[in-house]
Amino acid sequence: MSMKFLKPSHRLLGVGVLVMLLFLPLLASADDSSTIKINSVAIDTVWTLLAGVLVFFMQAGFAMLEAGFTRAKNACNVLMKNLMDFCFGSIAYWAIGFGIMFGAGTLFMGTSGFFLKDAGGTFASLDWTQVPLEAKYFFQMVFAATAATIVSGAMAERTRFNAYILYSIVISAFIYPVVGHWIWGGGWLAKIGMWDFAGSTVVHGVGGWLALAGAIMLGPRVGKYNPDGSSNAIPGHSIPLAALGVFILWFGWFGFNPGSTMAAVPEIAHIATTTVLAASMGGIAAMITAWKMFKKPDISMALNGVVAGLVAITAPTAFVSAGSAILIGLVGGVLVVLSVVFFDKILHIDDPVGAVSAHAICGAWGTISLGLFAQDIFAPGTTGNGLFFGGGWKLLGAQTLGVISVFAWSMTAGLILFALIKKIIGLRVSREEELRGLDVEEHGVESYSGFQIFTTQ
Amino acid sequence: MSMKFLKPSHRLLGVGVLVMLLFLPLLASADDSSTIKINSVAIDTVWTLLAGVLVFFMQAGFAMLEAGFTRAKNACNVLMKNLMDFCFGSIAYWAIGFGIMFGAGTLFMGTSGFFLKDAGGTFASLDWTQVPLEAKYFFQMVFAATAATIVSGAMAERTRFNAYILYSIVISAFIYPVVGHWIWGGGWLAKIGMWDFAGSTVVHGVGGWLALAGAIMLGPRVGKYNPDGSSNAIPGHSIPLAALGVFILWFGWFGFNPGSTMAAVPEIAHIATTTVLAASMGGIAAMITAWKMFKKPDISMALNGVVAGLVAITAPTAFVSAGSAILIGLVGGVLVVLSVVFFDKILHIDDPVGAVSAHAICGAWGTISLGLFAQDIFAPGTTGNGLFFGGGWKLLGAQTLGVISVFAWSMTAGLILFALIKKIIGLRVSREEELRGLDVEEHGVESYSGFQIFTTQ
Amino acid sequence: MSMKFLKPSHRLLGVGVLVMLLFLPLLASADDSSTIKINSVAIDTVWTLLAGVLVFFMQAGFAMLEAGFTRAKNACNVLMKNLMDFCFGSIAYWAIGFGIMFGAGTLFMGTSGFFLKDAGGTFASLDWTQVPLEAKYFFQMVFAATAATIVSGAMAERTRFNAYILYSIVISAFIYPVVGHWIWGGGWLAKIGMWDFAGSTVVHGVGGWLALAGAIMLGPRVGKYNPDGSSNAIPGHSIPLAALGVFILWFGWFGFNPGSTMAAVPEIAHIATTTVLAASMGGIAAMITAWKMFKKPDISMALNGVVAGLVAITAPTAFVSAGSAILIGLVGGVLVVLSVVFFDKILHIDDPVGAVSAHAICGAWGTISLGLFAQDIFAPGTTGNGLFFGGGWKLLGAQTLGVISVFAWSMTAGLILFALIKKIIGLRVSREEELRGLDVEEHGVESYSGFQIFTTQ
Amino acid sequence: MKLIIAMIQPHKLPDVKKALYDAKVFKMTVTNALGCGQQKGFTETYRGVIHEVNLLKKIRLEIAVNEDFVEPTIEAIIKGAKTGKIGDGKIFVLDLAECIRIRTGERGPEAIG
Amino acid sequence: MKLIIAMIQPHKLPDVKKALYDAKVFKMTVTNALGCGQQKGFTETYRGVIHEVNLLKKIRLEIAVNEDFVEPTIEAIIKGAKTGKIGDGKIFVLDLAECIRIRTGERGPEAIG
Amino acid sequence: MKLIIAMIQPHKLPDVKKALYDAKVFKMTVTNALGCGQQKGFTETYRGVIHEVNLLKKIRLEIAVNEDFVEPTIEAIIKGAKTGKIGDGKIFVLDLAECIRIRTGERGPEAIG
Ligand SMILES: Nc1ncnc2c1ncn2[C@@H]1O[C@H](COP(=O)(O)OP(=O)(O)O)[C@@H](O)[C@H]1O
Ligand SMILES: Nc1ncnc2c1ncn2[C@@H]1O[C@H](COP(=O)(O)OP(=O)(O)O)[C@@H](O)[C@H]1O
Ligand SMILES: Nc1ncnc2c1ncn2[C@@H]1O[C@H](COP(=O)(O)OP(=O)(O)O)[C@@H](O)[C@H]1O
Repeated sequence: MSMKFLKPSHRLLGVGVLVMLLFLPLLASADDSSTIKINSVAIDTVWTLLAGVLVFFMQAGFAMLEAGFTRAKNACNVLMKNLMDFCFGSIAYWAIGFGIMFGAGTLFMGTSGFFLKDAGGTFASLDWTQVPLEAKYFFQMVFAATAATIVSGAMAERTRFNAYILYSIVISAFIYPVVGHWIWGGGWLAKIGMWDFAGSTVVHGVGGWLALAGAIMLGPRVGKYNPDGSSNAIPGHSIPLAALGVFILWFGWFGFNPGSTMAAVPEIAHIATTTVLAASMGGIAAMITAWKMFKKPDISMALNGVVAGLVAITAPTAFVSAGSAILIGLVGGVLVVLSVVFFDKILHIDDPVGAVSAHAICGAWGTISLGLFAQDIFAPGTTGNGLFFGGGWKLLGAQTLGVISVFAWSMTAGLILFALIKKIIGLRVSREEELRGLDVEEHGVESYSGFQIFTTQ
Repeated sequence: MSMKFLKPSHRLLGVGVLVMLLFLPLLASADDSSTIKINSVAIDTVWTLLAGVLVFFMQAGFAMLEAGFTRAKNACNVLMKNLMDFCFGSIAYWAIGFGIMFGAGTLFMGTSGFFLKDAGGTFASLDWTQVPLEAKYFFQMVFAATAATIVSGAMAERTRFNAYILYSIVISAFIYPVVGHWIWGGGWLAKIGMWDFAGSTVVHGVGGWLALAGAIMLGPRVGKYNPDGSSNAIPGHSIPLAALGVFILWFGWFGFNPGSTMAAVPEIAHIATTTVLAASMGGIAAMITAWKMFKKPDISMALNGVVAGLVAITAPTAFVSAGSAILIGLVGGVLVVLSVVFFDKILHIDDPVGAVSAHAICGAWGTISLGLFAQDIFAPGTTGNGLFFGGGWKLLGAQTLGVISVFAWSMTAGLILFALIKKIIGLRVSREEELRGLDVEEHGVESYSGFQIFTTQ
Repeated sequence: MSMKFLKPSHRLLGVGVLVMLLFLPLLASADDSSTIKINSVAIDTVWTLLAGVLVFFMQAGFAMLEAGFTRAKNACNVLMKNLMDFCFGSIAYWAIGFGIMFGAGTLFMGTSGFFLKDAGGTFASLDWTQVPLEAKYFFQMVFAATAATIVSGAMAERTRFNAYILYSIVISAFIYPVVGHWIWGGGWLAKIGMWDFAGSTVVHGVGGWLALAGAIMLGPRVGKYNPDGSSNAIPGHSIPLAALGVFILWFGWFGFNPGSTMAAVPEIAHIATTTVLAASMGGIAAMITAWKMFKKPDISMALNGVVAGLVAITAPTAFVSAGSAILIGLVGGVLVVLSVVFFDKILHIDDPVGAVSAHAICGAWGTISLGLFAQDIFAPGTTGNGLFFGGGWKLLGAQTLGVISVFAWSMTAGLILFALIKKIIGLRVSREEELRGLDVEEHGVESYSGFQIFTTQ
Repeated sequence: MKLIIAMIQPHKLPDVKKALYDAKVFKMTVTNALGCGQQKGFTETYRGVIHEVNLLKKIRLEIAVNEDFVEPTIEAIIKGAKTGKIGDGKIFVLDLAECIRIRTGERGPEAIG
Repeated sequence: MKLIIAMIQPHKLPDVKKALYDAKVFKMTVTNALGCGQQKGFTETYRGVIHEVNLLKKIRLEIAVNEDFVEPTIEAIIKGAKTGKIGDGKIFVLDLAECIRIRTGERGPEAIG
Repeated sequence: MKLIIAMIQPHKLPDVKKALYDAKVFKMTVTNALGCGQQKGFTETYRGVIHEVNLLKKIRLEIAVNEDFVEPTIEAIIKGAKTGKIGDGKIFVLDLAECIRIRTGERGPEAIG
């Protein structure tokens, strides 16, 4: 508005020259070349930012999904956590995380570029895209926020609010960026040839394993397990909210995967296609698995299945065929159901929304599937072929090593972090507070004022 | 991330050349021309994909709208149907539908290009846009899913889940693509000069008429009609969800209509403008009509009116003036109210969300309005002028023929399909299941666990 | 679809030429230059439209936020108002408002360009962007609708529906565009050097002050204040809806601020960055302030804080550093909490959703902060430096004058308008209607049919 | 005067209301309740856990009637609610000491209807 | 001891509560109910169908009192709830055989207040 | 026969149910209620306004029992619900004139269990 910015092209050329140029192309070619370059940067920037905005909206998706899958008496609390981890995370990642992830440093972590200070070459690890530095920050920041927010679901309904805030800051500022550096910031895993296109491991693996560490340290919700070891269902209070959340996540994922090119290359069409096919197949496979196992097509499992398919295809999305994507999604969908049952009934780890299964387990699967299904033709000169396409075991080995290292790092860092918090400020609310609900106890509000809700579970 | 894709321009030129080129424009012109072309394709691809992503999000809109307009005891069921028709539809359309719609074949249907296999020229009907094939698939697939999902609203609260899954696959894989071929895939209706810019008939007509066929085959919900023929209101359980759904649909429609250019042409601004004006006027007209008829400004009718305006403008959006768009929306808004009342009170066809009125009736109106209001100046060399602008009856005739043929095809195919399903696996749940609600009976869950809800209707 | 539009580049060059051009660059340069220009316009148009679509979606955000923060018995009413002010507003702004805002005219208001009629040079005030006129209309129209819809929150739960419709039309058609003309349409405030990048004052100030005028004219809701002057809490009925609303608003704001370039310039990355940082800090600051003041981290205040941060950064977003943005958001977040308490407890003005505090107060702060924090380097040749960066008092003076003038205009116009409406058709529903709820009384529906809700407050 | 309290299946309310109307009982108060009885409850499976719902949704009717309406009311409820299956419900009858119509202040049997 | 049950209009609850407080009746239990009475019910129009809502939202009060509080309580309810229009509601009085305060185990009249 | 009505804290329901089961009382009806008693209510702060919630959420139990079950039922409720703090709740006992099982038409003491 009010003539704020002239296009760089106008600035360079001046309007007069611009008019001339329409008639005197040969003379104006130098300017043309500049404008071509400017156009190219502009497209990439628009793409990267809009994709980042879509990824930002996934925060709303996680918030709705997690709120819907928990009880009404804790809905505000989980919403507040989702909101606040983003608020703190975006600032922490700007101040510290981005530097650790992409700043020049060691093979283990970046040690420069805090507060986006670019001393020239500081962010060489991101030189492959021509968008402005702040576009890179914006896109990477919403990724970091995704990793952080995954944790809240697994720890829902019993974690103290101030403890949550604290650990979400540490995740965005340190734990996540370190892994990011290993794989995307030119660190040691990148060097040994591990690939993770949009973050099955970097984002979902880190978030998922930290969620597991948190759920273990917290223990199950009151009333979740019976003395005889059997498990009770604690149904979420609003499946429509949860379904909306998954639709929003899926929507945002079209920024997450295709946007990870950070450039408007034609390959984004292929990425969008593998993304949608894997997600769809994930939903179908999870529904059918649940139908077979529990006799009814469980909607919460179908929703998890879509997320599972999306998480799984995130690493290989650009490197595999549409057919492979469908297979990858299928395995993800089956896996998520089995994994939910396994963690709940066998390990007795209480994960209210299935975050560990959807993100950690399917993230691991997706990362490894890249080693199986990658085909050189989709991005020549990157991954090469995977095991199933004649590429041998090398890629698969690198992928597996990546999964294991990130598991080890995240679990270790997570367990230490949560143990420290437990010691210092306490991790879990009291039994009484838990029974009354965190909304009233921690925030002094009700989520649904005036509604008649049984809060007896 | 991690240097995954270089921009094609970089690939072609190499960074060294790029720098040179800033100083030596004349020598570098060959590369310049390539880059210009690359930029142009990049813009179109970004636009087409992002528009497709917006259209994808309409799935969430339909899910919320339909869930909100039905009872709490069936909310999960309708959400699950919306989710699953997309999951199955996206894969079915990839495997079969896209080939039938755009693959080379006869005037009636495409017979090649399954699984997106392009044997060279297979998809000549889409050569007018330069985006990659998979971008075309992605954009067209979300359209197919829209057509399929419309049906679920009219058949809500009484249809068996497995029956629904089955017919939704057939719609995405076959019934819809055939019509698509006729009008967009170079089929017989295109040949005789029928125009439907973004699918008033192709998408909404097909979806709406199939919804009608389904509602007829199912019969009304228990308690909908009294022995004396009078009709009972069965209010939806959450108007806020329904309103959110309509806002999401409207949001997505800005991908639906302007995106149908599949190219970043300046006309998208005009299309967005006619789209918004028709929708607004549709909402106003429906509200005022309802206000006059029922004494109160009914929100559910106003919401339907917005959808009606959007559906109506979908065919003519690129070919008519802003003023005409307002008129088209106005008629749509009035029509949808009258049509809802007509189907409910006169024909006794029970359509819980008004899908037939909004999509089939207003889709027909929109398609025909193109024959009245089209003006050559907006897209020279396409439709020519409509009846009101001196173009005579020819265009109107083609449009009307299109509407009638699609009605005939959809109704016939729909009735046969539903009859078959009824015979083989059964179309409708039992009276008992319907009274208890499909959530508990078909999925074994409650939508709002813990909430006190009267489920007596 | 169906070969509707060829890209302008194809039109100009013809396909044959295009092919040639790949081989004969030197000869084709004249065409190249055209295509470069076409590409540049295409990018800008795609960006402007998509940003506008994001801003459109903010309507859903406001609707959910306001519905969530009010009682269940008034939810439909507030949704209907949000829907209808957009419907009427988009048409009124097309017919009248855009001309008043950007049409050629006086320093006070535009007097030409109604119905988007461009008699050549009519919209010279928008010549700085090269996108088509209707793209300009579309983007500006969604802004006008935002200003209008802000008012509904402050007047919720007691305003007559027809009165609301009436005033929302006047706002979109006249009151808002006049201010827009002053600041963005080349009017007197622009001339004296006042800057407001994306509308802290133009949009949020106008909306917020009108909301204040409305809340004053209406008086508080029944039961809000006790005889002894103490104030009662009237909790909103659905915090999850409200939280969703804020996430949607935030999402849309990435169109609001960066999109205000109306051109795909690299600066959009900086704008997105300052936007996100200020919003995050606003949320944090409001939460901590509320925590200190009321002993609990109130979610409704945290949500308001995010909005406050966004409103505050809207004016200076392009002109300040990331660090300044954080400070601006911080002050906004503190301010909104103090302001809510001040209006409620001291002034006894009943604003159910905190619209006046978030939009008017933080809008004023944001506009003034530009005079403090602006730095010439971010947009050379525009604002110059603010007070804190050595620019002296001049800019701050212009900003302050702008804030005061817009306050004076909006309050005066608002009070007159509401007084007239009160006289002619009545502004407020009866006590009885208010107690029963506006949904049943004004619209004859329930928002949550079947749910058990206590409607005793 | 008696106060009749009946717990019935939610989806039987329309039938019970009809039977009561036929018996000329027009006034009643309805509340939502959860009931534990012989009925086992359906099983929900939520995320793979079988969820034995043993507090089942019930409708609770409260009907104040004069003595001569007691039996017809009981019969009407049985007529509308009975399927012969577990879960059909219970009827409780209490003595009603007094009844007052707020609008008129009338007391006793006249106030009931 | 008596158990007083009253069905009133929801929007009259604040007034009834106030009247009860003035009568020194501080304890009560409130439930949501739907009522069928002489009141016709408002008509909703939903999607063009007139929707006669004949189960109207009501508030149900339950107040246990000692004998000397019975009349003051009834009068207070009437005072707060009465408008003179159909729909004002009903009051039912039942004999209360026993009352126990869970916290202390006290029984009888002392346990009520 | 007696009808026992108890108002308890919502989060005590699981314990009360367990105690009743141990006392072989398997049938009951549960409703949501809001209660006013000695308990002050927690304070919510909503948007900076302290919000004294004086209608607190309660669970209302209704249990019809034969005479010999009255004391065991009361004791079980006390056992499950008592914490010794204000807000623990109340138990009311009413005479039950008749009880009918809808499914079988049985009446009186046999119909209760
Ligand atoms: N003794 C009782 N006290 C309170 N409520 C009861 C009692 N017996 C039954 N009910 C209520 O009646 C409902 C129906 O019970 P049901 O299982 O049909 O009983 P039955 O098996 O005796 O027919 C129960 O869900 C419960 O709400
Ligand atoms: N006989 C009754 N049994 C149970 N509830 C009743 C009875 N009569 C009235 N009610 C309750 O009281 C409410 C108010 O009834 P209302 O129509 O005002 O009665 P009246 O016309 O006798 O004043 C009803 O909605 C219903 O909930
Ligand atoms: N006299 C009464 N009449 C009706 N309900 C009562 C009465 N006394 C208590 N209650 C119910 O019991 C609940 C618990 O009351 P509480 O404050 O624990 O009582 P006390 O202080 O006597 O132990 C109250 O919230 C209310 O629902």
